[in-house]
Amino acid sequence: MELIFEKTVAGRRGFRVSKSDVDAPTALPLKYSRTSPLPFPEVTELDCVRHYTQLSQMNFSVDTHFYPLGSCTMKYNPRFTESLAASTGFVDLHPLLPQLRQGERYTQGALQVLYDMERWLTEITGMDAFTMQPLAGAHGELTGVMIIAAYHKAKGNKKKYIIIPDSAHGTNPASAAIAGFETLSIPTDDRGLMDMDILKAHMNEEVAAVMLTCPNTLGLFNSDIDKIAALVHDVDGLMYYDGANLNALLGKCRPGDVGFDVIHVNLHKTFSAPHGGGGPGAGPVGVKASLVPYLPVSRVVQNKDGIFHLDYRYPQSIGYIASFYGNFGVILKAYAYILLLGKAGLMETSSHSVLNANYMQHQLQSILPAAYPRSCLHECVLSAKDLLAQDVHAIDIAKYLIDQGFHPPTIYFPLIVKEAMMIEPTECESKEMMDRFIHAVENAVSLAASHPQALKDCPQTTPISRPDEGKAARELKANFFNSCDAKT
Amino acid sequence: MELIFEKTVAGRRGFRVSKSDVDAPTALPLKYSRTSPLPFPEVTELDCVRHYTQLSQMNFSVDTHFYPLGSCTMKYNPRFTESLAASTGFVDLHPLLPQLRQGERYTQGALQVLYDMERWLTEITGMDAFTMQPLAGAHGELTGVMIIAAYHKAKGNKKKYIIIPDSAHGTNPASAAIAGFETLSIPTDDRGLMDMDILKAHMNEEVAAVMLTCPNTLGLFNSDIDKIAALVHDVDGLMYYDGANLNALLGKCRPGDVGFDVIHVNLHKTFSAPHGGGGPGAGPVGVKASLVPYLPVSRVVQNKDGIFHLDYRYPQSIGYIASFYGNFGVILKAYAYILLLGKAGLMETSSHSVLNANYMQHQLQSILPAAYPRSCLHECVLSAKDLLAQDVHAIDIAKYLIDQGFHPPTIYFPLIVKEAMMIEPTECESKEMMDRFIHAVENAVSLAASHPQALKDCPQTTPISRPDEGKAARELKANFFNSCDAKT
Amino acid sequence: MNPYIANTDADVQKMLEVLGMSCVDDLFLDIKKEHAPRSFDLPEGYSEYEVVSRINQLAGKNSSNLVLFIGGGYYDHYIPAAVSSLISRGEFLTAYTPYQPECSQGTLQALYEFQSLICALTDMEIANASLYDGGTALYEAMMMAIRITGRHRIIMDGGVSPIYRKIIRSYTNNLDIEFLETPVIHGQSCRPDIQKLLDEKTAAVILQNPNFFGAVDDFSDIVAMTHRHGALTISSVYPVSLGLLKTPGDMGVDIVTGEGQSLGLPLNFGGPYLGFMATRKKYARKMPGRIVGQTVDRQGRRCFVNTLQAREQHIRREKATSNICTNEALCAIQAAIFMSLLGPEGMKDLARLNFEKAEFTRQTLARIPGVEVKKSAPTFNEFTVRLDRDAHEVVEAMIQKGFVAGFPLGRYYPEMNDYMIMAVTEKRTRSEILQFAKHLEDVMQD
Amino acid sequence: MNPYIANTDADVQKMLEVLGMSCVDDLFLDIKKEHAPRSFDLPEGYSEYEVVSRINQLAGKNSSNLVLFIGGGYYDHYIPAAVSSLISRGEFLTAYTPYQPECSQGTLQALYEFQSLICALTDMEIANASLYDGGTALYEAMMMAIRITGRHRIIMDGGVSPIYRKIIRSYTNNLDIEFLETPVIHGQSCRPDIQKLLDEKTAAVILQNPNFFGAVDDFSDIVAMTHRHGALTISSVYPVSLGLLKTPGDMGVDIVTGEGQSLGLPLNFGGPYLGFMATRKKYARKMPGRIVGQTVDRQGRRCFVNTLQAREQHIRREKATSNICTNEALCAIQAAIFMSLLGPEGMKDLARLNFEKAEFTRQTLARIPGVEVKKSAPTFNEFTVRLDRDAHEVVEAMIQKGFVAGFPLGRYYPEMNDYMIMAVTEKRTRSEILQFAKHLEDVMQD
Ligand SMILES: Cc1ncc(COP(=O)(O)O)c(C=O)c1O
Ligand SMILES: Cc1ncc(COP(=O)(O)O)c(C=O)c1O
Repeated sequence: MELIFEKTVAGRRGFRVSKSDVDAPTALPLKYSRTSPLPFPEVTELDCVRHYTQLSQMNFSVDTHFYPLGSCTMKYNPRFTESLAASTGFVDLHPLLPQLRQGERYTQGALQVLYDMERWLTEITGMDAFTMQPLAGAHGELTGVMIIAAYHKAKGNKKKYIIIPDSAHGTNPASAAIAGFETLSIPTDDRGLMDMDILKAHMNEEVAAVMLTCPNTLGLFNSDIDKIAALVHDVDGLMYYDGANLNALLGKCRPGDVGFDVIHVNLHKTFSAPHGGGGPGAGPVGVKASLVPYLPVSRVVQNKDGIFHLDYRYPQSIGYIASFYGNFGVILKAYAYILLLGKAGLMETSSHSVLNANYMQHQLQSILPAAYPRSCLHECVLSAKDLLAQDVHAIDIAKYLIDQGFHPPTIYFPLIVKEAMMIEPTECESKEMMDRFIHAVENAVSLAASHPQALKDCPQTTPISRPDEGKAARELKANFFNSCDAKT
Repeated sequence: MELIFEKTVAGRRGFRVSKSDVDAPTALPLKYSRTSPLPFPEVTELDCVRHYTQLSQMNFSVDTHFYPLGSCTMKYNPRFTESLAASTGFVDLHPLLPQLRQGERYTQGALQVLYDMERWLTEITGMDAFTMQPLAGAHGELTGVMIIAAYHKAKGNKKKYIIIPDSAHGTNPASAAIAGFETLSIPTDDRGLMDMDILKAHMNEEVAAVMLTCPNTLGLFNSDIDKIAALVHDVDGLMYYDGANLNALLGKCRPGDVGFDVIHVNLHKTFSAPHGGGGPGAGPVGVKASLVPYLPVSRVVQNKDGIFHLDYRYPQSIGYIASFYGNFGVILKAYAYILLLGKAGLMETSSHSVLNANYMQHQLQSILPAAYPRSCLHECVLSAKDLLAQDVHAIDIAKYLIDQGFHPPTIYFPLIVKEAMMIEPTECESKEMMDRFIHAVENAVSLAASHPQALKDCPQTTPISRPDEGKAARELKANFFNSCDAKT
Repeated sequence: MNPYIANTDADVQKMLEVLGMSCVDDLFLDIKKEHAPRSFDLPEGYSEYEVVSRINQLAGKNSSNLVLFIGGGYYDHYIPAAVSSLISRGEFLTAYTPYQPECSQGTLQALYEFQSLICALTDMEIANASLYDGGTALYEAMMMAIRITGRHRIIMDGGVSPIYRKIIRSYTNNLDIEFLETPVIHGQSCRPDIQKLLDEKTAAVILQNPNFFGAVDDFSDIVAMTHRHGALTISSVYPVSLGLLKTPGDMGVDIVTGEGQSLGLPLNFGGPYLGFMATRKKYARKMPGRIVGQTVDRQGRRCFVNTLQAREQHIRREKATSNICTNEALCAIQAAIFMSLLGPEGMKDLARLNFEKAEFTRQTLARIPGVEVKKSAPTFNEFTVRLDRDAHEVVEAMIQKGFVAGFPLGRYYPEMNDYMIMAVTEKRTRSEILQFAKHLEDVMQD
Repeated sequence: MNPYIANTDADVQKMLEVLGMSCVDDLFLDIKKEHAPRSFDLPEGYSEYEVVSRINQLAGKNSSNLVLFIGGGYYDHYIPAAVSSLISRGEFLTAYTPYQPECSQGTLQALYEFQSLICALTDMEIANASLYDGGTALYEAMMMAIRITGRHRIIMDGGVSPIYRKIIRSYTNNLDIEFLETPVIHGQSCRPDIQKLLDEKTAAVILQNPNFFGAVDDFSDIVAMTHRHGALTISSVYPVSLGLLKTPGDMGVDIVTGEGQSLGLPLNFGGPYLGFMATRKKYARKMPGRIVGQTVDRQGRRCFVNTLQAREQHIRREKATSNICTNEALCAIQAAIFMSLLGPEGMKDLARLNFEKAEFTRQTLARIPGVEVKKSAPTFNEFTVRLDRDAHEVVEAMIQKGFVAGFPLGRYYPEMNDYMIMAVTEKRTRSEILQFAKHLEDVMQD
């Protein structure tokens, strides 16, 4: 489709700002003024509306398609949370208001949302305190690891390593490294869990923490969790919980009860804030009592008189980790979601997401072997490696599924599973939908045998066929004004 | 696509109402209670969102396609008018509030919108007063004709006929008939205007009014308008102006200045309220001083103290013609539109809609002859009759255009033009878009010669091909629960 | 300047050249000098932000935060967010009447679903794709009955909304239709009165359930009576109540109409609303308004089109069953989404909740001195209250306290100045109701 | 009960049968009894209407109708309605990161357009598809400069936002990075100070334009200085100002970052916001965050994909250029729609209008006794004011009158208790400004 720049006609206007109602003032000295052209598109509002409406129609989305993207918890995003987050009572609030003297009085509603959310997440996860500031899961990880570092520094611990299983999401080692730690990767045993012997072998006084996703990225719950915690705590190391998969455990198991010291939660997964094609998200971090002093400032506290305000007086705090109080608009959606579901609704979420995932795995594993054939939690990981014989890859199945009107599962993650296909149906999808999906996978696999090329030629029904990813990286055209040549 | 009913799974819920917070009261006697089943669909909110999102994507619309549907003024519908009309200050207002004693005090904002609109429309059209109540153009016609009848009754005139040109829209004769008049149809002369001699021949004391669309449905302005008015007024008949085509005349000519006594305006055309797939609309009616006493009640008046209120004390009024004060939500959009455009913007609207229509006609008439080859106003009417030789009809061109990504023009209207194609580009569309459309029509016409079947097979790119309209009427399946048999 | 115009000066020049003209005004030469506007005095244009601020100021001049116990046929129901969000999609909003079915299946199928839902709700065989509002729909039903029976006498029940009655009166002023009205009472329709008026000249009896005063009825016997005289029964209904109340179809009613506002449309100061109509299949060809019908395309795939268009003005012109063209399609789709979302259980729960809250309120108010709650008939979510003083005054006093207590009947029935009707929807919480009662008690004591 | 679950009891039974299990709990056997939650004390669920009312009550506890003269990097601009309406389309809202390009071209092309627009605005060669916010973006830029230069010393200009400085400090606490800061002054960056600190160990000089105190600058000379020492220049910018101000690209800046809130995003109490980053093409492979690149499909049609993913955590893991995964994609698309809608003229008009209103306010306030308007440097739409008393008190007093007068610098600079910064956007009308001045005059007289 044409780029918005290619729809430009000199002189066209999409929006007119108000006329000035003040007397023309002293002009800005030329030295400081823009002299270069500003090649924004010149289009009408209609052009703009048509362009982005048509673009939107080129997307698969939860609103239009089944989207069982493993590890991403693509559940339904309730509409009422959207309209609430757009209500003027919140959207027009300036973030510096509560930093004025007595300013908290003008943002009591917003501060209470943050305060309640911290309390609710604390209860849901079994931690002692939360900060709502981190802006995504990985940001939560970084915050958590910084807290861990601050803890060890304060105690004079000399720590160097963070232990991470090889099944972990890429953000875990990346966050650990950015915070200044070296990472030790522990292989996965044939149960699909972290290899205990190797873990023991690596455990030492210099281990700052172990980062675990639980259930892990294979969708498996690690029943050794308490043993692992004991090992780590023995060396005064800390247990970090990557909350991306919390959707499996609501009311079933609380990280705080089984030895975890630091946790992040993805509100844009478990608590149904929409993903927006990649963001924004929210990755609040929870900690146990011993780590509370290190939480980032500001913190939201409530006076005896019931007034909420921001408190910055925490000398040991790691400080600011974001400009303000978190992605408030995202937090508000999760707030409304939790309030609507309530305790019982949250527990049902896990029960049904796990039931659906197991049904998927059970029906599919006769066609594509499960990476670790045992009952899973909220997602299952299959392997398409048997199809390599016909030179068919997981990606070919994925593209076939697109033509059948399904967004493909996550593929090639976790890295430890060959030709991995990671399927997370979520609690929101119906049995009929899953059956249709299963049927489509069956067809794909039989095509792999009978007519593999048919899979290689997928997708056919989309606006484009398979892109040349190599060319994109080689020629790197990421800016229209540096790649006009490549127009078509 | 499946019907929402076909997605039903017993027990599924899309929405849960609040639990009752009051003590269970006396039950309703069985005699008065529903005992029959209520076969509404049982689907989740996600099912519902997916269903209607996917349905919406099966539509062509102004937001997605060029939509030059003649006589319908498919201009761009500004987004800000939508968000304003959704603002709680208006949507939650109960219509009976201003009918309470002192109740007008609680709806001053809404009443002012109605009051201002009446004044603006009065100025735009050159009439003396307006009512905002009629809910669509045809409703305005009926209201107008009722006012005409009341006028004649009050003066003791014995009137029987309403004169309407054969180029008129179907609602004109229908409205006249429903109000109790007989209609006389006057043919169109070779200028594309009402035949003056025949008009004169039909003019007599029993003529209550002449209904004219101006510019008429051929897009032509009748410069005899004052002569016609004189003829009608001579027999104490009245001139009715069908405002569907007012988009051509804003600031160029005011019906009230050229002899019209009653007028309706389509806010959902000239003033950019969206059409919503067929409605809602708004068809306010304006009258000259002599007819003011007959306007429907309520009327919005302003006290000396500036307070607006509803006045019902008009003994000669035709009474209530709708439940309340008009389609307020629609009126509010037009209100915002007029305020944004202002005087100059409105005048430009007509200049550019007329320029675009003439450009279209000029470029196309070499391919398809104009019904009346002279410069038109906001729309042009071409005839595809020359293609009948190849057994190609206007509808075949229309269906080809759909495959090219254009909504077709209005076809087979006005009825007096053989194989009519009525094109109204509006002021909002660009020259490039019109050129693309023109090019597509060229291709269609050459295909008609070279390969007519290709046109007959159109459209191919839509979710469905041409439907069997005869079957629909013969078998009449308008209710799923009476036509389950016909599922596919 | 008009920001929605695409043409640049250059575009204008190019087009004028093509047209061989020097300026755009040359295109308006058919308009004689003396036909130029005598005046065109309108506001200067404003920017979007300026218009938004002005209109928000106007919005601020409305009291939109009053707690509503007022109904009269128009009710303060909660609208699920999904309804508003789906109906605002541009593809629904900015399409025209689906004249080209191949590129309008979205609107057509949604309207077909609406018709089917209305049939399911009312237990009728066929419904149209919407009329303007509940009042004009009732008028259209009456005209339809006259067409069907060829008779010209109408019996209007005393319980029919005074607003609807006024509308019907104005439309028929010029037509030779004879109206007979049964006395206005707060209870159920008075059978003997109707019986007295019924005869072989009667085209139809027009009823309403629940009636304007809130009384719930079962019209089966009236229908039987009516049919014995070869006349039709028309009933106007409140759709939300049909989650709980006996259906018109079940009663044998011939033509059902109603105001669809309660099906997911905001009160919006009176519109856009939604008139609907349903009847027996045998009367379909006499029905006004658009009808979407099912058929197949060339590949035999099911699809939908506007059908029986021969009834309509664009074909039939002066002989059409109605002059309606633009209707309330988007409101109909909005109602369809609302009904689909609620489903059978949601619809029943909603109706029951309305009933229960109203009963609770009735019982609570009954205890207040000076307030007499009419119990002559069962009610749904609205009921008549008699006060020991002018209801207008009471309502006025209660508004000061933030409650719209009800609608004083004196507004339409001068002899009933001490009566009002009160509506209680699912949105009214127990505490709102109790607070309301407290304030009302105070007011009644003053 | 959870209304978003599709499974009916019958569905559950069917699935359990297939699984050969008797109840869902059997699926959780890996969780030992002793690992069950010690407590799970949460609110009972509510209906949608109940939640909406509760949250609207909370919204009512915020003063959202104050007239804002407060900025500090976050501005009260008008957002055209088309922006909000397009960005709320479900197909944008409910898609994930575009891992499957064939069914994600909508998001991918929109992000490619965003990147191009940011390049056009800043005069840089390449931009990424967003970072969390303006503060973390500046931190990422610093880390990037360290990667590029292999050096570990950073010179932080005194004009950089104290909020950003705090963020950078916390992130680098554990890393061996040396910070040198130039003194905080209200005017332009002090060249000699920077000069003094610059040497062969310097990785980058971090600047901001306009700076936190509102001063507008041209960094060309600083860039030259910096390059002479083989160091990089990083500048944080306020995008709306670039409709009027000399661009960082023009100054030769190496890495540009900024807060994108002003590009069509609401203030939203601090988020979601939009961090952006642009640089020279030669540094692309060292840049953090997603990059959408252009390529062709098998038919040679242009299309878009996430590219240079080898930089990212899901491939590079601990060696990635950043740990970012979820970013602010939807906000980036929102900003792209905003910029496309405004176009070059709209963007310039907007910037000029902000400048003019601020100048007008500056001149108006200058006349008020007790108010000293700093004129040490040209400003854009924000400037520093010195008061003859504690700015906190003045701001507090003005809020009572409905105006947020500005941001007291004492909050971050204890020694500046009598200073505040004031922002004036295009939304402030002449009459608001004059009223504001009147009230301020009164307050200063008390
Ligand atoms: C297991 C796991 N950990 C961490 C993350 C990172 O979360 P975010 O994308 O919100 O930064 C993800 C998200 O994909 C994940 O799946
Ligand atoms: C010329 C003309 N007159 C009257 C009407 C009827 O207006 P409405 O559809 O609003 O009832 C139309 C609408 O199509 C029309 O084009």
